[in-house]
Amino acid sequence: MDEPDDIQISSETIGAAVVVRPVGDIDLSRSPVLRESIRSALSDGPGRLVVDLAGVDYMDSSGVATLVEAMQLTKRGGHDLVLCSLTDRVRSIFEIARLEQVFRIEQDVDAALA
Amino acid sequence: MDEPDDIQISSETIGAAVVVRPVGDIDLSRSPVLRESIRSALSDGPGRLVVDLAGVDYMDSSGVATLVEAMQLTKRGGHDLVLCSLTDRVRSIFEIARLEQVFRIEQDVDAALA
Amino acid sequence: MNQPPAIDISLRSKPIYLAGTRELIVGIAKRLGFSDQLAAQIALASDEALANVINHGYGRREDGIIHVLLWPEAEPGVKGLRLVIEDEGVQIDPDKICGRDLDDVKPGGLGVHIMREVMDIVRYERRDQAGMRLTMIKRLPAPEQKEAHEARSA
Amino acid sequence: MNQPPAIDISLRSKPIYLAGTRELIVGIAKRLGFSDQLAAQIALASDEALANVINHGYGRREDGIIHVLLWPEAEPGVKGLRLVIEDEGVQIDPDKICGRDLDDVKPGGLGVHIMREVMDIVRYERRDQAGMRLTMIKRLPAPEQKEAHEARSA
Ligand SMILES: Nc1ncnc2c1ncn2[C@@H]1O[C@H](COP(=O)(O)OP(=O)(O)O)[C@@H](O)[C@H]1O
Ligand SMILES: Nc1ncnc2c1ncn2[C@@H]1O[C@H](COP(=O)(O)OP(=O)(O)O)[C@@H](O)[C@H]1O
Repeated sequence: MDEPDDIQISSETIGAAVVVRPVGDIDLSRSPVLRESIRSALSDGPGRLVVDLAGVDYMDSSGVATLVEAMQLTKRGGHDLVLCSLTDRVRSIFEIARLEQVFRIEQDVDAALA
Repeated sequence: MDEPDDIQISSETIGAAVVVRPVGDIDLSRSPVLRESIRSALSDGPGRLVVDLAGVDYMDSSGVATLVEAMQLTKRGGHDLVLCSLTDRVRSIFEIARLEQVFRIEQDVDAALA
Repeated sequence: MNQPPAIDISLRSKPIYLAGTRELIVGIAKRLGFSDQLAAQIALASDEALANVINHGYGRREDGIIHVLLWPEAEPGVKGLRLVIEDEGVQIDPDKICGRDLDDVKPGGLGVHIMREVMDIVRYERRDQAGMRLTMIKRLPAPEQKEAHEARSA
Repeated sequence: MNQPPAIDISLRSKPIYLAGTRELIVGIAKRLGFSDQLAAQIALASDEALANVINHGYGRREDGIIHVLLWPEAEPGVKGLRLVIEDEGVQIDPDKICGRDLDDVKPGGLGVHIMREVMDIVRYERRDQAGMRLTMIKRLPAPEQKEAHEARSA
């Protein structure tokens, strides 16, 4: 049977940047949806990809893997990736995976676009 | 083994009223704690008992039963009981049980004390 | 419905396990497309049913066993959630399981009302060996209805 | 630890059931006295373990069966949570189950690190018939430590 997957991902172009905003838990059942949104945002060739995580209360390593992949894709294209607005829980998984230094992580969207 | 029960219930005397403030889910494992707090608040013989439910996101029928009992106890003592600051979820169980009209329910503590 | 359940939980009849069990049911119901409000109501109905098993089926004994079985369909081909709760406690005539008169305000007697109000189907039966089986079914409202529900909760 | 588990969940190896299962684990961990932050981390570790069973044990097949067993003690007389995850999927040498080098940044390879970082004990073994058994234990920190954790999360 088909289960609906209720994660919502919007994406918005601001100047040369695209901001992708997933809302909901990102786990094994949802990270493929995030992956698709990021790929389609990148297909427009933006200068910068911002992933705004304010609406994400939970992320597991499949979500982190999706973001690591996005970082590699943006680098390869000569663009950059900025994450912003991490909730405490999401921040803690980046810490455990020792990725806080690997990603550029900003407080909010304004800082991410600056 | 002993399990801690992490519901927190504070109680505060304001004029002739006592305000009881449970924080946490109220279900079968917690309603006995609420019952005890209400009984001890009533033992001081306050003119009014206010139960402030702002911190309660979930309540089942054992919690409602505890409040119905409290209403009976206060009435018997010639006092009154006011509930306030119900979250949407908690309000909906009062509606299903058709008790919204039976209890005096106020928007916030100020209204409950007025 | 001879398919095995998608999820099958066995728990001891202790009140402290109710919170986790209803969180699981909320989580599953949401993934099946129920609104937050309906998912919370389904969890409430389940919680009431489990509390009754603890209180009445096992007379508050904490070493009883309760089985909760979940199927991700109301019935084959119909979106929704089917939930079966089985115990090994006292058996009772299913017709005797009913709540109090709602106009006769007193503590207790609300659980069964809540279950019937929330769920589309609530059916008790005696199990073959011991204890009771409760089947509860909630169909997924059509999208329009679902939105109406959500609007109400907003 | 020959006592039967307090809670025993069997679920199909479908990603949509992970959310409900981790909500249950959060709910139980909190009632056992873990702080919100630790309960969330325990659920994360469990989620990673379950995702690995789905991905590696069952190669993404959705009809596999996964058993999650929970005991409300780290070991007899020691407060905490003991969690066992059993599958009927592929068997692998437990020593081969390890994450990637954390300095070699690439997608994947983080799940096992997270489990080991969060839990006090993480132990894989082959089951007798088929599949793997994972035992994870988290002891309840002493109250001082617990508060320190909560302060950090605030
Ligand atoms: N699982 C059960 N086993 C035996 N009797 C039950 C069970 N569930 C409900 N009952 C009976 O149905 C009555 C109504 O239940 P309920 O509406 O939940 O109110 P309460 O539990 O507060 O009495 C109970 O008082 C009990 O007699
Ligand atoms: N349940 C399991 N069954 C078989 N192999 C496993 C299992 N769990 C983990 N593994 C092995 O351990 C490796 C590391 O797992 P993990 O750190 O979670 O990273 P990832 O799943 O992203 O590869 C996996 O790539 C896999 O080879």
